[in-house]
Amino acid sequence: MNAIVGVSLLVLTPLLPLLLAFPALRSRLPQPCYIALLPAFILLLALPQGASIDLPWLLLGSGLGIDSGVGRLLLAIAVLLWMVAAHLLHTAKDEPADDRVTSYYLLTLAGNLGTVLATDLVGFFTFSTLMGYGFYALLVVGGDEARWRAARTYLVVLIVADLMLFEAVLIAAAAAGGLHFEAVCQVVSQSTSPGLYLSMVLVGFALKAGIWPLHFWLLPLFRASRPAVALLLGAVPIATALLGLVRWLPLGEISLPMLGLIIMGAGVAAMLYAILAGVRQAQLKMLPAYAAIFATGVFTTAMGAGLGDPDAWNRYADFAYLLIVSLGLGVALLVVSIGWLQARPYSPAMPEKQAADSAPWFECWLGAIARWAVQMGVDTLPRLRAAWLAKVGALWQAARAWHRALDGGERFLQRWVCAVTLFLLLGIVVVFIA
Amino acid sequence: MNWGAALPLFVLASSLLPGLVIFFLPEERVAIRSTLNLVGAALKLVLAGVMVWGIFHGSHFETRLPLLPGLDLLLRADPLSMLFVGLSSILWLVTTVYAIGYLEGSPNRSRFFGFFSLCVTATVGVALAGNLITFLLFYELLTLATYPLIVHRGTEVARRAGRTYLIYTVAGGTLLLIGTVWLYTLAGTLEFTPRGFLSTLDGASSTALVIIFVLLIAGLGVKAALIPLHGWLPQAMVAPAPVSALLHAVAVVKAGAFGIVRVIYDVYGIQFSATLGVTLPLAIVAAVTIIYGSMRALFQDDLKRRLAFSTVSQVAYIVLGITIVGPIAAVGGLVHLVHQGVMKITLFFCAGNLAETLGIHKVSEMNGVGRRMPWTMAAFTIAAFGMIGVPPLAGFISKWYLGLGALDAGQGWVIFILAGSSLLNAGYFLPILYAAWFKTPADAWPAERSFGRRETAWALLAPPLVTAFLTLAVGLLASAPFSPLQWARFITTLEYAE
Amino acid sequence: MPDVLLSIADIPWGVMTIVLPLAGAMSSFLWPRRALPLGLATALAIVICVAGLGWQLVQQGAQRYAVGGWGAPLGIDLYADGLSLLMLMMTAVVGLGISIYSCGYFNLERARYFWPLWMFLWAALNALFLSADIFNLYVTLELLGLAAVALVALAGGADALTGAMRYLLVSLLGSLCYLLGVTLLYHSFGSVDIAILAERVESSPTVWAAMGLMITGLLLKTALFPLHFWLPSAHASAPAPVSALLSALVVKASFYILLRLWLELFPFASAALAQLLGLLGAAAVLWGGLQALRQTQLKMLIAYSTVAQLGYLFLAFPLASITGWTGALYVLLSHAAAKTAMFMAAGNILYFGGHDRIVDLDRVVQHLPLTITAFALAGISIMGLPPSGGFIAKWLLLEAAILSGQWWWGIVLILGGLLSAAWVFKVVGYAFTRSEVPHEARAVPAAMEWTALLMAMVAILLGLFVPWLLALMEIGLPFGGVGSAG
Amino acid sequence: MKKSNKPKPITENDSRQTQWRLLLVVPLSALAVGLGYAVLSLPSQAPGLSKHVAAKLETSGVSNPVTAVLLNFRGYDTLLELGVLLLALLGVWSLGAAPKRHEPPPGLVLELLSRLLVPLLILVAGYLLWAGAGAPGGAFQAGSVLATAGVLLLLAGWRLDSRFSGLPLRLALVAGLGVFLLVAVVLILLGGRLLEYPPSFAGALILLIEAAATLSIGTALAALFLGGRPEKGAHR
Amino acid sequence: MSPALLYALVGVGLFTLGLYALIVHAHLLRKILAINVMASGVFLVLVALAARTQGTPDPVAHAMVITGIVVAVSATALALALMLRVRAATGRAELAEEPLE
Repeated sequence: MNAIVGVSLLVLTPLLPLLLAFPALRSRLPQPCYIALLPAFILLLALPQGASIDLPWLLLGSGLGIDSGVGRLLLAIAVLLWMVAAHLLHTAKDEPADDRVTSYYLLTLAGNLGTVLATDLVGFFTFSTLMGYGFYALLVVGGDEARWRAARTYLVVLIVADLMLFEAVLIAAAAAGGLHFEAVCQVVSQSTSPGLYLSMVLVGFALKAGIWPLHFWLLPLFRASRPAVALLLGAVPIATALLGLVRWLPLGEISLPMLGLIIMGAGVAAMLYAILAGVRQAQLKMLPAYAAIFATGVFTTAMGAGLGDPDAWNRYADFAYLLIVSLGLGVALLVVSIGWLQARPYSPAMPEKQAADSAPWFECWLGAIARWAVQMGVDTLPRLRAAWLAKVGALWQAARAWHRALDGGERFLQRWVCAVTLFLLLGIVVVFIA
Repeated sequence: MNWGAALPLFVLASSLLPGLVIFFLPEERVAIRSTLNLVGAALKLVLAGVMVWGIFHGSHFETRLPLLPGLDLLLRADPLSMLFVGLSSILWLVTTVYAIGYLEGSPNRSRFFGFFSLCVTATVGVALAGNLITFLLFYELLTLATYPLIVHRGTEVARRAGRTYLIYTVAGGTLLLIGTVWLYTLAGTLEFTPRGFLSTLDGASSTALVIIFVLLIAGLGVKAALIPLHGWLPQAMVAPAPVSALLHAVAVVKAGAFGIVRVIYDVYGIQFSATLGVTLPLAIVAAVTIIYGSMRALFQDDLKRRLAFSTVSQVAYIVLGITIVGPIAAVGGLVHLVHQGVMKITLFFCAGNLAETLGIHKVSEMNGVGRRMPWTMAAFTIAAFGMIGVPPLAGFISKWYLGLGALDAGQGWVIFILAGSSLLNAGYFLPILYAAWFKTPADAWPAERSFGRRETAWALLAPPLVTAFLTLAVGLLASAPFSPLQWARFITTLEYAE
Repeated sequence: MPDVLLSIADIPWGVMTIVLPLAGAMSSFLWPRRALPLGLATALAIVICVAGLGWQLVQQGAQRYAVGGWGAPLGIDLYADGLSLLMLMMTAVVGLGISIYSCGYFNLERARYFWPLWMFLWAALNALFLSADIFNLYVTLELLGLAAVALVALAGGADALTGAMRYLLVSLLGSLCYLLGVTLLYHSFGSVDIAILAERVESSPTVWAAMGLMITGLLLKTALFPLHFWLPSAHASAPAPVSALLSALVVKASFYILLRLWLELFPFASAALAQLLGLLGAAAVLWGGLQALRQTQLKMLIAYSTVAQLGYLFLAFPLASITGWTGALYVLLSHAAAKTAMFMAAGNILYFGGHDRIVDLDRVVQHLPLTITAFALAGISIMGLPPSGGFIAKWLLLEAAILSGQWWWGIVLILGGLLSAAWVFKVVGYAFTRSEVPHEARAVPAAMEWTALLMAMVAILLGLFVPWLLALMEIGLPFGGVGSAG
Repeated sequence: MKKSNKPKPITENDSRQTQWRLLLVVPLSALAVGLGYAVLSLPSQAPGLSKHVAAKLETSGVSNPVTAVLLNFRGYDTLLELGVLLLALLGVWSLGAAPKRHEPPPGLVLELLSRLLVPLLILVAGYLLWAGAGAPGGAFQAGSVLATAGVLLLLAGWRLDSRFSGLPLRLALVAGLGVFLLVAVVLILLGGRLLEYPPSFAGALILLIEAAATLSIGTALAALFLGGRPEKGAHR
Repeated sequence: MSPALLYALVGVGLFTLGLYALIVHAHLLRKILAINVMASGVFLVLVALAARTQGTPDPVAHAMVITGIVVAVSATALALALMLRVRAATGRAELAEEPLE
C-alpha cells in the first residue's frame, strides 16, 4: 500500500506540473501553480522514510527516488521556493501573470522537481534541460529588449552547457554500464583518466551555476528579470547546477589535489569578487546576484577542498547540501525583502548602456562562427554546384557549336551523294575486312 | 494459400491498386478518392503490423517471382525492411489525411494522389526488396513516381526543380545499375544475405569491389542527399507540403539511406566493408554532410528550404551511424531512420499549415505566430527540440546511441561532430521558436484564411499533433518493447551476431 | 484424298500467317468499302494463327516446312524456330494494335488503300520471318520495301513524297546488293537454302564478297548509322500508324535477316567486322540520341530515337554471347512496342492539335492524359528504366559487355540511356505545365488513345515476363549454345 | 516545317558533284576489282541444281524446266512476286488519279495499226502461254505481250469503259494472285502441303494458274502505264 | 576465260557503273535508270554464271532472273509514278539536299 502511494506520488511530482502546463488541462482549476506542488508536498509529509521507483522502459532505463535525508531536504526547499515564487507571480502588480507565464512556470517546476528526484544521469539531464528551457521561456515572456538580450545569453550558456554535459554522460555511459549516480561515480573514480569527464562536468555545471568566472550571464539576468523570476533564478538554475555537481562528481571517492587547489582558488576568487563588486554595486536590486555568486564561491571552495581530500568531504558532505539549501533560502529572502523594500514599482526600462556592455563575448563568438559559415557554406559549394548544373542542365540551350556540328553532320549525311558514297566505302571495307 | 508468400505482395498492392484506380477517377469524386486512399493506408498499416509481429516470432515472409534467368523479383521481409515499412506505412496514413486536407479544391488531385500512392508503393518495395535488382527496380520506380509530384504545381520553378531532380536521380540510378550488373557478373548472385555475400569472394577482385562500392554508394547517395549530391533536395521543396513531408523528408531520402544500409550490411557485410576500408571515407563524407547541411540551414530564410537543409544534415546521421563500425552506433543510425522521419514530417506539416493558413513561407514572417496557431507551433517546437537532440525526445535517443557507439568504436571525433551539429541545429531552430512564441506578431499575416474557431482545418492540425506525440513517445518509451529502438537493437544483433 | 479434315495439331499455322494477309489484301482491294472490317478480321485471324504456331512450336520444337513438298535444295523451305516465332508474335501484337488504331486514324479515301497495302506488308513480314531461303528472302524484302514506300507516300505532301522517294531508292539499292550477294553464294554452292549453305559454306573470296554485299545492303535497309540518312524524313513524314510500323517492324525485318545470316552463314566472319558493326552501333546510339535531343518536332524526335535504338541492336555483335544476342533481341521487341506507342501518341497529338511542335506541346498534352501516359510509359522502356522490356535489354547487354570484358560498350549503353531519358522528360515535362485551351482541337477517338496506352503497357509488361519469352526464344536454339541466357 | 523550295542553280550543283566524281572513281574501281576477283575465283564447274531439276521434271507436270521451276519447284517465289506486281499497282493508284494527258487525237496509221495489231498480240499471248508448258515461254512472256496490246490501245486513246473500270478491272488484276493462292490453299485443305500439286493434276493446275497470271500481268502492266488510278467514265 | 565469266564480269561492270550513275546524278529519272542498270548487271551475273553447268544451263537461275525482272519492273513503275508526284509537289525532280526539319 505504502509503496504504491509512494510510487504514484513520486511519478506525480514531476508529472502533474507537466500536465497542468497544458492550458487545456488546467482551465477549470483555481490555483494550478499550487495544485501542481501538492504531490511533492504530500510526498514530503507522507513518506519520511523515502521511496524510489525504477522505470526500465523510460528513456534508456531511468528511475525516480527520494531518500530520507538530503533528498527530502532539497525537495522541501524546492517546494518552499516555488510556493513563494507562485505567490510573487500572482501578486506582481506590474506584470500580472498571464496564461503563458503559468505554463512556463509549471514546466520549469516539473523540470526542477524532476532533477531533485532523478536517480540517474540521463534522468537528471533530461529534467534539467526541461527546466532550463522552461526557465528561459519564463525569463523571456513578455519582456523587453534588455531582458531578451540577457535571456539570449542565458540560452547560449544553456545550450553549450548541455552539450558538455551530454558529452560527459556519453563518456560516463561508455565507461560504466549503467547510468545510476553511484555506478558512474564509482567507475569514474576507478578509471585511470577521469580528466575529460571531470572537466566536462565541472565546466558544464559551472556555466549553469554561473560560478565565477563564468558568471557573466548572471548579472544581466538579475538586472532584467522581475522579482519572482529573480527569486527562482537563485533557486532553480544555480541550486540545481550545484546539486548536479554534487551528484555527478565522484566527490569523496576520488582524490585530485591539483584540481582541488585550482577549484578552491577559483572559489576564493569568486568570493572576493562578489564582495568587492557587491559593495561597489549601487543598485539594491543587484545584491542577490552577488550574494549568489558569493555563495557559489563558498560552495566551489568547499568542493575544491573535497576533491583534494576525500575524507574531509565525507565528513562534511552534508554541509554541502546545507550550503545549497541556505543559498536558495538566502537568495530567496534577499529577493523578497528587496522586493518589499522597493516601494516604487519595478521599472522594466533599463539603461541601455548597461545592457549593452553586458552583452558577452559569446555573441561575438557566434557571429564569428556565422561569418565563417557564410564563407565556406554559402559561397564555395553552391557556386560549384550551380556551375555544374549549368553545364548539365543547359547543355543544349547553351552549346551553339554542338548544334552547328550536328546540323552539318546531318545535312552531310542527308545529301544523297555523300550518303551513298559512305555506303560504298562501308561496303568495300566490309568486303575486305571479312 | 500460403500467407507467408502473399503478404509482401499484399503490402505492395494495398497502395498500388488504390493508386491505379485513383488515376482514372474523375476530378470531382473526392469522397471515393479519399476513402480509397485511407482504406489502402489503413490496410497497409495493419498488414505491416502483422508482418512485424510475425517476424518477431520468427516466421518468414517471402515472395519470389522469376524476373531473369538466375535473377528473381524477390520480396522478403526481414527486421531491417520492416523498420522502413513500418515507418512509411504509419507516415503514409498520417500524410494521406494531411494531403486530403491540404489539397482541398486544388486541380489535378486524381493525378496527385495516384502518383502519391505509387510513391509509397515504390518506397515499400524498396524496403521489402530482397535482392539488389528488385531494389533497383523499385528505386527507379520511386524516381519516376516522384517527378510528377515535384512538378505538380506546373510553374516554371517547379519544372526547373523537376529537371534538376531528374538530372541527379537518373544519373544516380544509372550508377547504381552499372554497379549492380558488375556485382552480378562478379558474384553471380544479388540476394541480400545477413553479413553480406561478398566476403566469400576471393580477395583478388577487391579493387573491383571497392569501385563497385563507390558506384553503388554514389547512386544511393544522390537520393540520400549526401554531399555533394544533395543539390536536388532544397530545390524540390517547391512541391506541395505533403510531398515535401512524406517524400523528401521520409521516403526518397530514406530510400537512399536505407539502400546504403542494405549495401553495407547485406551485400558487403559490415566486417568485410571495414576490411575493404570503405567505411571510414564514407563516415567522413557523412560527417561533412552533417555539418555542411546545418551550416546552409542557418542562413535560409525560406522555412521549407531551411528544413530541407536540415534534412540533408540529419539523414547523414544514419549513414554515419552505419559507417562507425560497431553495434551501438548502428543502433543509433538505424533508429534515426525512424526518428528523423517522425520529427521531420512534423516540421513539414507545420510549415505546410503556416503556408496554407496564414500564407507564411519565410522565417522572417513568423513573429508571434505561436499565439495565432498554438497547437501547430507546439508540435513544431517539440519536433524542433527533438532535432536539436534535447532529451527525452526522439533525436536525443539517436544522438545518444551515435555518441555512445562512436566512443565504443574508439572514434571520438564523431562526438564533436554531433556536438557541433546540435549546436547548429539549435542555431537555426531556436530563433524560429523564439520568434514564434515571444516576438510580437505583425499586424497582418501574408494571406490569412479563417477556419472559424479552430486555428486551421482539423485535417491539417491532427497529423502534426500525432507525429509530434510520436516524437515524444519514441523518445520516452525508447526502452519499451517494439519501440523503434528495440527493433533497431534486434536488427543489429542479427548483423553483428558472430 | 485420305483425310479431308485436318486436326488442329497439323494445320500449317505458319503458312496460314502468310496466306491470310495476302487474302486479306486482295479482298480489301476488291471491296474497298468493306476494307476496314475485312482488314480487322484478317488481323484477328493472323493473331490466332501466330498463337497456333507458337503452340505448335512449344509442342514439337522448331519446324521446317517444305513448300510444294520438294524440299531444299530444289524447293523452298519455311523454317520456324524461337527467333522467328518471337518476330512473328511481335508483328502480330504490333500489327493488331496498328490495325485498331488505324480505324480511327484514316478517312475513307485513305483507308481504301491503307488496308490492302498494310496487309501486303504484313504478309511480307510474316513470309520474311518464316523463310529459310535467301532468294525467297530477297522477294519478301522487295515486297516489304514497296509496301512500306507506298504507305509512306500515302500521307501525300512534299515531305512524305520526297521521303518515300528517297526510301524507295535506298531500299532498291539495298536489295540489289543483297541479290548480288545471293547470286554469288548460289553460284559457288549451288543452293539458296540457308541450312544447306551453312553446311557447305567455307571462307573464300567469293563468300567474302557475298557477305560484304549482303551485309551492306541489309545495313542500308536497317538504317545503321551513317546509313540512316533516309530514315528520319521517311518515318517522320509518314502517317502515324505507318511511322509506327516502319519503326517497329520494317527496319527490324532486315536486321532479322542480317542476324540469321550472321549466325548461320558467316560464322567465320572476322572479329574486326564485329567490332566495326559494334562501333557503328555505338555511333548510332550517340548520334541518334543527340539528334533526337535537339529536334523541335515530336515525330522527328521519335524517328531519330529509332536511329539510336537500332544502334543498340548492333552492340550485340562484338559481344557475341548468348546473353548479348538475347539482349539485342529484347531491345528489338521492347523497342517495337514502345516505339509503336510513341508514334501513336504523337499521332494523337497531331490529330488533336494539328501540330507537333514540342514547345507548344503543353496546350495539347493537358487534354490527352491517356496519350501522354502512353508516351511516358513507352519512354520508360526506351530509356531502359525498370520495370520494362528496355530495362531487361539494357541489363542483359550490360551484363554481356562486362562478362566479355568489353565494358566500353556498356558505357555507350549507359550514355544512350541518359540521352533518351533527357529527351523523354523534355517532352513529358510539358504534361505538367499549366496552359490555356488550344484554339483548334479535334476530338481524338478513344480507340486511338487506348491502343497507344496498351502498346505502352506491352512495352512495360515485356519486363515482367522475361523467363517465358526466353523459353520461347530458345526453341531450336537460334543462338546455338545451351539455351539459358543467364 | 521550314523547307526551301527554290531549286539551286544547276552550275553550283554540278561543280559540287564534279569533285565527287573524281573522289568516287577510286573506291568504285576498287569495288569493281574486288567483285570481279570474287567472280573469277568461282569454281569453273557450277554446282547448280540442273540435275535435281532434271530428276524431278517428269513429276512437275510440265516439260520446260524453267516453267517447272517457276511454277512448281519455286512456285512460292512466283506467288509472292505476283503479289509484288499487284502491290506496285496498288502503290501507284494510292498516289492519286492518273495524270490527265491531252495528246492530239492519234493519226489514222496508229488507229488502223492498233485495230490490226491488238487481236494479233492477244493471239500471240495465248500461244506463248500454251507453249510455256514445253518450250521457252509462259505466263510472264504472255502477260507482257498482252500488256503491250493494252499499252497500244491506251496510246491510241482508248480508255476503259467506266462499267469495267471498277470491280471487273480489279478482279482482272487480282485474278493471278487470287487463283494461285486459291489453288495453294485448296491443296492444303486436301491434305497436301502448300502448292503441293498432285502429279496427275499438276499440268492442268499450272496451266490454270498461268492463264490467270497472264491476264493479271497484262492488265497490271497496262494499268501501271497509266501512272495512276483510272478516272471514271473517260470513254471515247 | 569462258564466255560465262566474261558476261559475269560485264555484269559486275554494269553494276558498278549503275552505282556510279546513281551517286553522281541528282535527277530522279537518272537515278531510277541507274538502279535499273544495276539490276540488269545483277541479272546478267546471275544468268551468265548459270551457263557454267555442262548440258542445259541451270534453269533455277533463269527462273530467279525472271522473278527478279518482274520485281524490278514493278519497282520501276512505282518509282516513276512517285517521281512524277514529287515533281508535282516540289517543283523539281530532285531530292531535297537539306534535311527536312
